[in-house]
Amino acid sequence: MPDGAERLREAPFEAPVRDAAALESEVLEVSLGGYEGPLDLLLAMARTQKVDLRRISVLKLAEQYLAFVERADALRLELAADYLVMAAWLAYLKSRLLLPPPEDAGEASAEELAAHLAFQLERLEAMRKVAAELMARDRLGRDVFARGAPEARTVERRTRWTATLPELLGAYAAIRTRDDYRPLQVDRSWIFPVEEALTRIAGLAGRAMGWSRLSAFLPERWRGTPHERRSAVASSFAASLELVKRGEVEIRQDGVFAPIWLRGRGAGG
Amino acid sequence: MSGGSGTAGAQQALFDAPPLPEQERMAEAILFASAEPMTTAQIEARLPKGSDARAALERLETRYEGRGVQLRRIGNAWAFRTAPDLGFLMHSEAEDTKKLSRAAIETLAIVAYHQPVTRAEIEEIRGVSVSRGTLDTLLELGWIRFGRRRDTPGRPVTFVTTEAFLDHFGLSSARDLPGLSEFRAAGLLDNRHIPGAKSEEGDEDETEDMFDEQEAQAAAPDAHHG
Amino acid sequence: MSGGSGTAGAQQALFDAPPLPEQERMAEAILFASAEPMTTAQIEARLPKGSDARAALERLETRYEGRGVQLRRIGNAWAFRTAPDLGFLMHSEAEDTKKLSRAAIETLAIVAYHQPVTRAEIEEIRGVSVSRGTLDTLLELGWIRFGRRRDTPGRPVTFVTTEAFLDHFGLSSARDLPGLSEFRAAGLLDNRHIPGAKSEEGDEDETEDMFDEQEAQAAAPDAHHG
Repeated sequence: MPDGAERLREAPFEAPVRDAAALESEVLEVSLGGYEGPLDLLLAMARTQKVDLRRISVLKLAEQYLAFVERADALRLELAADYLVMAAWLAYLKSRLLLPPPEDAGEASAEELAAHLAFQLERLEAMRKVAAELMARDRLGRDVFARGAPEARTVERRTRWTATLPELLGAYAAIRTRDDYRPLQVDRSWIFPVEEALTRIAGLAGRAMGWSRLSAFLPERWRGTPHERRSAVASSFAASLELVKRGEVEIRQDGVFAPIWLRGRGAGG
Repeated sequence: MSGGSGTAGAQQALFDAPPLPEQERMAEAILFASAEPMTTAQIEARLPKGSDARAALERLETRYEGRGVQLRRIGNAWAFRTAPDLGFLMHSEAEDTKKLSRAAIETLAIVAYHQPVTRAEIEEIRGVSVSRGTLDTLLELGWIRFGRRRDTPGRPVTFVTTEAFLDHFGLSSARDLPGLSEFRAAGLLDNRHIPGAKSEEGDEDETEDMFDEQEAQAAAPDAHHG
Repeated sequence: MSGGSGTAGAQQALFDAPPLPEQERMAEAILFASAEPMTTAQIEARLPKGSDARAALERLETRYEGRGVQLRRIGNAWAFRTAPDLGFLMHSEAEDTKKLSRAAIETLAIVAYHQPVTRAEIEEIRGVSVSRGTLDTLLELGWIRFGRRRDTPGRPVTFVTTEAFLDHFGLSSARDLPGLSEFRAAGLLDNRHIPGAKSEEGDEDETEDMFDEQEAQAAAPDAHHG
């Protein structure tokens, strides 16, 4: 009857096990959608071993998991990164379990690592179980009830102001992130618009007689701070290219990083 | 709910009806949880078949005689009511609960996170002016109080939160207030991708640090950026 | 209030406090009128001076034992609730309970059994990151709240269960959670780390202090995980 418990119980792994091969394909047929992460998948696989989680064969489990990942790969199932991380770790663990222990005593032994994985699975399963039990308890508003008609008291009217912590936090978070969502231009008022540069250079170049440096076309106001200047140069250069395209000006540069020169075509001759 | 088969109707009904003390318990629970007074018929309809609601209710009425709560007949219906002689105990609970206004919650949150904070700073952070009434409400509630004056020109008064504030929000200290990434983690914040977020353009000085800004603000409360 | 001279203070108090059975009636009336649990202190504040709320409540608890309505302890608070075995009579009262996701249910259980617990620990136990909305839902239901910060590097915030949680699930204290001592004995509640790994907090992303974090936030609003 409890929705939560039911959902937990209908975890897709109650299927009886026949032999390893059948089991493998059976598990592999289940789509990843049903799992909540690699540990959940491992727990599901561990259940198919039908032994106490403390006596589980971690080596077998690792093989089962790696086979799953291989199969998913063959089927071009997209596996989330955590599944792949777990696969890499299990592959490492498997090799450690199969190979003789290294000389270096500093590292944790393969057995310790395997025991930790078994511990994690056992702990997750314990939490699953109590979660289901919790949901199946007699719950307020479903099995147990409060006074249906709390008695209205009308004598002395005082106002009690309430606010909850989530409201408080939410309000603060909203204030503190408001600026993050501001439209970009608010922050970029120092950008010299290309349109403005276009008008400016078209006007000036039309009047200028010979070659002038591009920098000479920068507006006075935009020569102050480095980033203002940078913006003005970039916009003016973009504008000059546009004017070249239109056939109104010519530009030249005598070498890499050399000054850029510009003259109006009408004036040049 | 009862899993009996339908064959032996009358017998079944007799068999189903629990003993009278149990019926009394049932009527007690039903009436307690009901938002409205209930008639004998309504209660009987909720009891197992074959129950005698009238008898159960009369037993219940006797049981509650002289208690702090009594079973009362209201017209042809029944309801639990506080004993009339104890009405005086109910007086102090006559309160309306009202939600704090958005302005008040925001102001409170800013005080909590930035304390000690001046009114000018609160306005700077909220981006709107803070009305006298908002601060008054919070002061009256006992959730904020005046702190030390700031050692800056004008010596503005600051606001800080109180014990009562920690109490109401179930916090053990103002340091226990969660940070922004914890809001996000808890889903209290929209995790929209933030447009224009500047990340590693290290040499740019375009990123205004809120706190520098506030310090500047505190030092010269009149300074404003056009 | 007291008309007597100051000398007979103690006597005055004794005189004011009604006999215990009367205090019991009063506590009964006060609690019956409230749908929400009330703490012993709240009840005592409503009783005449010199009353012993605790003693009155304990008498009341005994009186309602086995009744259709029972006095229940919920943390430090008390409330009348219908007897759980009569739930089947109450279908018409039952509210539609919001269906919780499996992630939310498991997270709730983890908070209950491991409290105070950090988000990183919840993720460690479930083996997946806690999705947005999971903690949010539980916070909104009022079943969990922010607890003290952990005194480890980064001072991560912790989560604990609330009184509303106890009330909802019919527990008088978090210590009464079924299986708790067995789990503890089996070491399942230990905070074990993977052997040979650096200590957990070191590779946490929750390492920023609340205030530092805000600075980081202001400086690089992008620096959170998507």
